[in-house]
Amino acid sequence: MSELIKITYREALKAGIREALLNDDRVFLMGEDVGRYGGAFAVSKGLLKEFGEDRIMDVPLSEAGFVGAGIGASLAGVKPIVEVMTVNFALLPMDQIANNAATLLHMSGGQLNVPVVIRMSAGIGKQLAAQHSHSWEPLFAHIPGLIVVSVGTHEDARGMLHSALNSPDPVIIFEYTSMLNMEAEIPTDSGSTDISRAKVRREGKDISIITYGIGVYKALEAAKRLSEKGIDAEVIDLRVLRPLDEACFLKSVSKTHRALLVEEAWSTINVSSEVSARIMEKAFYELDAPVKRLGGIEVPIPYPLHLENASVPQVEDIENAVIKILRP
Amino acid sequence: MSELIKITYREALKAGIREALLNDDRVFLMGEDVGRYGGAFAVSKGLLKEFGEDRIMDVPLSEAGFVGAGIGASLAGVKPIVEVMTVNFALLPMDQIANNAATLLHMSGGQLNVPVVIRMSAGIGKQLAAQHSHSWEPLFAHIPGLIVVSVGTHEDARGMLHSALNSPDPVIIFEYTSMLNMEAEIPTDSGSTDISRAKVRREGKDISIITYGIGVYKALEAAKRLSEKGIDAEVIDLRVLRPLDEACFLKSVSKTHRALLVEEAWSTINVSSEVSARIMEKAFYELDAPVKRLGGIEVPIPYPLHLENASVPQVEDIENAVIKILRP
Amino acid sequence: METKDQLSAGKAEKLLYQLLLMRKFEEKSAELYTKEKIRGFLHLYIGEEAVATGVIQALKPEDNVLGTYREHAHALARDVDAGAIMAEMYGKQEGCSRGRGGSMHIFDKEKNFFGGSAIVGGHLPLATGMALASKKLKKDNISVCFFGEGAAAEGIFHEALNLASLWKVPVLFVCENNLYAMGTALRFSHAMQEIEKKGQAYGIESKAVDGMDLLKVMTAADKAVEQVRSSGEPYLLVCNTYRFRAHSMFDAELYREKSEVEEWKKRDPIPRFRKYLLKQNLISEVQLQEMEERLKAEIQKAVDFAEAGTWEAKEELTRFVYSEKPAS
Amino acid sequence: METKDQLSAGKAEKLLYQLLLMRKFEEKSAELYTKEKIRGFLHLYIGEEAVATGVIQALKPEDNVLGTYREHAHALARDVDAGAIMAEMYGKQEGCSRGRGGSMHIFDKEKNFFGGSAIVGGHLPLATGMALASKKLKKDNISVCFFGEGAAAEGIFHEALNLASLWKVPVLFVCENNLYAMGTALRFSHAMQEIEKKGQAYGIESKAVDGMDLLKVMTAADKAVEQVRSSGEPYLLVCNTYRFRAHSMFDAELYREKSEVEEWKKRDPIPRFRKYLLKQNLISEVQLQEMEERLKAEIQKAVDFAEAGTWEAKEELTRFVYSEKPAS
Ligand SMILES: Cc1ncc(C[n+]2csc(CCOP(=O)(O)OP(=O)(O)O)c2C)c(N)n1
Ligand SMILES: Cc1ncc(C[n+]2csc(CCOP(=O)(O)OP(=O)(O)O)c2C)c(N)n1
Ligand SMILES: [Mg+2]
Ligand SMILES: [Mg+2]
Repeated sequence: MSELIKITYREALKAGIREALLNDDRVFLMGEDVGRYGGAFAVSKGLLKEFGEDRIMDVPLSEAGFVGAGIGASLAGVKPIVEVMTVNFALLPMDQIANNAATLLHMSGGQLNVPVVIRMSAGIGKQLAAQHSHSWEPLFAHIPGLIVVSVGTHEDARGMLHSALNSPDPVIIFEYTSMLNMEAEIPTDSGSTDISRAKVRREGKDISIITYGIGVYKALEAAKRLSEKGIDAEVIDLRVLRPLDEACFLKSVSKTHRALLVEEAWSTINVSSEVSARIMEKAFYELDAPVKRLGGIEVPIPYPLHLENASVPQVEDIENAVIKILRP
Repeated sequence: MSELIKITYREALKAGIREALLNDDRVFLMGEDVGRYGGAFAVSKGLLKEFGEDRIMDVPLSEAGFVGAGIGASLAGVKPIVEVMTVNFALLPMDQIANNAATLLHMSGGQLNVPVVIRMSAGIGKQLAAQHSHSWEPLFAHIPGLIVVSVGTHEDARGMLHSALNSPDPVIIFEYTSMLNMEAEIPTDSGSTDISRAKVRREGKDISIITYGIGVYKALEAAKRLSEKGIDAEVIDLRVLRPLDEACFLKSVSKTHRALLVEEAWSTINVSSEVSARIMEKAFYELDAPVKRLGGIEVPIPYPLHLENASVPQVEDIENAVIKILRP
Repeated sequence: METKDQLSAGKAEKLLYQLLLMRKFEEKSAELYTKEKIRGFLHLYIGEEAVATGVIQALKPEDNVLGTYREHAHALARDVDAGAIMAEMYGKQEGCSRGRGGSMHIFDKEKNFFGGSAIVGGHLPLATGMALASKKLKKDNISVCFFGEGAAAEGIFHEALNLASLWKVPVLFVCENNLYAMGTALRFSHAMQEIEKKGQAYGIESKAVDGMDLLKVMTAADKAVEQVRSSGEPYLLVCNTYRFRAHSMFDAELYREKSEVEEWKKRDPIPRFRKYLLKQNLISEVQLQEMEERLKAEIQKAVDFAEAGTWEAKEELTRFVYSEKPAS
Repeated sequence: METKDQLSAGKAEKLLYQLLLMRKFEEKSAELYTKEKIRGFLHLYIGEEAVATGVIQALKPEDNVLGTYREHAHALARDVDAGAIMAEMYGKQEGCSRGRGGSMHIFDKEKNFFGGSAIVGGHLPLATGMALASKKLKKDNISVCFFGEGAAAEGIFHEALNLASLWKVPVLFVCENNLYAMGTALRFSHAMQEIEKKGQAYGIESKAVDGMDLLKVMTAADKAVEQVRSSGEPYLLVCNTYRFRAHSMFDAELYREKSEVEEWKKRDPIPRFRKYLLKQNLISEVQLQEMEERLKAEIQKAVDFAEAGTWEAKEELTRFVYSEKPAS
């Protein structure tokens, strides 16, 4: 019988890592400051003490090197969870991810699996300015051979890693710094995440709000407010950004006939662009109104709070955009 | 009075570089094997002899380093043309491009210009397999602060660099290996390219084929064949992939009411996704049929010719797709 | 005029003032951080002041200075206005980077102060490139790049130093070896821990100096700068130092013993230098007291300036993504 | 059983056969390239055969071998079937990588031969990671990574070696210093040109050896391999060698004098080794003749195998992007 527990997003992530380490001796966590420092965001705090240096490996500043080493290790029979402290540093190992992790299986004609898991913290929300506030999910989701997932809820924070480690192919996990302290109630037995499926987080009939990551709770909050105005929004958490679960959102749009796409990544060439294009191609005749997008403003994120907030869609923006679509 | 000359794409590129070097003493070309080797694809062959080592600088294998150095040099008053031999190696300097070149102007509150020009050869077509056949324009075009252009014609091969060097902001130029030996006639006085505008390469009334890079000649060829079948296609060369000249393609779609988007980059989250989404948002009610996309198949490019060819849209595919849209 | 080993009273006073200004400015910043006037990441330089002071005093105004995200002291040493720095940390548009950058992105073009960089090591090739520009333009200014010992593990360190040495350009690399990269001790960052020996791998002359002793840093820096300027070739100066405070304001300092910190505090460069000046009669107690007053006033003025500063209008959000061309 | 300095006749013959097979296999490949049977990039190892042969003979079958895009010889030394390699270069599905990889991507998991990598230096951290896996799994196999002196300028070299040394993992880095990286001579790649001294920067034991002399390479490799295996720590072996042919089939060799090549050809490792064997009576003229026949036959067999190979169906294009899970 399932009970509810109150848990922060950070605790949920840590629980996921701990379980993975307990489940399988071949699993280890490596990354900058995951051990002695306790994790840049305290996600792995305490794990070094519990599991020791062989399982919780601090690595020097050398993202390309240690991500590459994680890929190599995974080729050779162990199961690394590689933490890139934040997505802001993830362009440094991007060649390793795109040209090795995503490609070895194919180039070898199916011989070599790369079951590496790469976690990184992403998104804005802490006034960290231009070089530390990136939402680069679209860059990774462009690359075939990768499985790219985004952790938009507490359930997934706990359940994502387990599934990722079971994948024979490389998985990139995006977690969100600004959600770490958020609390939520989740069932004790919420189990592992299905990393092949998007998820309807709220059913509704008037419009589909399609989002991921930080967008999920924002969209749910907007949906709540909208319901007070008599608008019944469906909220879809894409969750898997590659390969996209298009069946899920096409079905939703075929029911609601309207869609608003929400994400924090810069607007041009992002996940929403793709979702919109697929709706265009595959559900055009279902639409009662053009699909609209609310994406990140195209600017290196500025430091001051008011400008930072203005750089990404907020709950009110979602609310207003929905109203504008439904009551033009 | 304008005459026509016959020129290969390679010669046109070289002419552009030569003129830039002649025009301005502060301009220099740096890259792997641009000098003594003569350029990996012989584009810069002979320039070392003509301009000397200070203007044509061979650099060691260290893409992040020399692209970063080019950015630094451009901050300090010279005008580097940095050649990254091919886009396949461009993830190595991507942090430099995204976090420095694209960001310094903003982070410094408008104080620092980064007038660097970065050229790279891109695309498939030489059976170079998975690690050497990338079409990564979408990755760069996602990043605000960059101007991202694509050289789809011989005119632009000669005229692009001049405009890029006049830009106060960083310009990334994509050239195409598989076009190097192609000949075409261009006016002797074709002049410099407008890097803020897309270009209608063929006027037509039935459908807009929107593309860039290698797609341009393919689309023109398809349009020619289609005209024999009574279909009058307009061909748009996006040319500037960031910031997109949406006025151009929206106008075209408002005229033709149908669009096919063609590109070689992997289909998910590419330039076409964005174009489709913008048409959805801004010209939905103009459409007589859903916008369709023909993109790269989502696979690391395989080596054998028949599979390589099957990985990207070919002239016949464009032709068939247009017919399918117009005569469903 | 003073010789290298003999300080004039005027210079002595100026240096001590500078050290104290750095210290007190940062103490004030920490206080303002807890009051949430300053947000984002705040990295204090407390304990390391002799390094920035000793090196920058050796420079001419036209030399270029590049720092990390721990760069308040460098900016102050470079005579960037304390009020403009404080306003920057407040996020006000009167800040030196218009408030867009915050603590990690201090820029002042007039002072040839080029940041403020938050991707560890990412600024190293910029320095090489700026020095390349000096060489090409036949200027006799040099570029100085400060970075941590942690950064030396990044591949970009290897590339930037090799390029600088190959090209023979006037750049001084200053490694601030404070023994930790966040929570990662030197021995976990580098297999070979004498950073100064790494210069040999690039044929770069290198030297280590006690970074807790201003006079020693000055002597070493004077020599290094003079050599870089006269030879036009790079130099690596390693300053062994220690940070007394946490890595940033989010750091429980689990990775080191309090006693270790206390041990190092005994070597605090500021009391040491003050004592020396008193002993040498280069300063009097009266002057010291007067200095306290001036310091207090300057810091108060800076805070007042920041407090009185204004928020940039939201409507300006997308400025400085691209250059604003003069309306010609 | 032979000692280190005394070859058995059996082993001597096997080694000579291997050298000759490499040479003739590649000469045949060049011929087939001009006939357009082989396409894409083809990088020949001719002149450098003593390196791959000398190092790989020192290994056990369970050791991991990683090569570059110039890896035919390494694959042959590793007993990858010549027919499977040739079929791979034809792009036939009977190729060792199913034809998907071509010349630059030879893989044979059963032989622990891990490519075939075309991003210069990109495989270095994979080797470190594979060695890490060996350590974690308490296996006593080692990993061996071949790379060029050009690759040593890449940042990833710095990171991969530092990590290997910090982690104390059993990896042998073999630098094939053939004096050129494409057209860039060693002195233009490295400010400090004794690659073996670079190991010191990582605390890695390093040695240089005459790579044109098989016996010397064998002695050095035996020692290096033995040391890596017994200590579990990395080692850097620099083999000074020369490529007799162009960098690839697209190379006019403008960057070096013909006379230099001729000088080096005098040190051709194959005649040298043959002469030695004859002198030591380790082989007879009769055996040599018989060997010629066997070689001819093996190469003919390989070509026949490739010719008889089949093209993978176009319908299979998107296989091996993700793993094919057993239909459970
Ligand atoms: C590429 C990159 N990786 C990781 C980080 C996170 N980070 C910020 S500072 C830091 C430690 C840097 O140490 P060091 O270079 O020694 O400089 P210090 O902070 O000690 O002055 C780390 C890991 C970063 N900002 N950039
Ligand atoms: C990252 C990267 N940059 C550039 C290239 C193009 N390239 C292929 S081989 C090569 C030279 C490599 O030289 P070296 O490492 O000495 O190996 P060699 O070819 O001499 O065996 C270059 C520049 C590449 N494949 N990868
Ligand atoms: Mg440090
Ligand atoms: Mg070489």
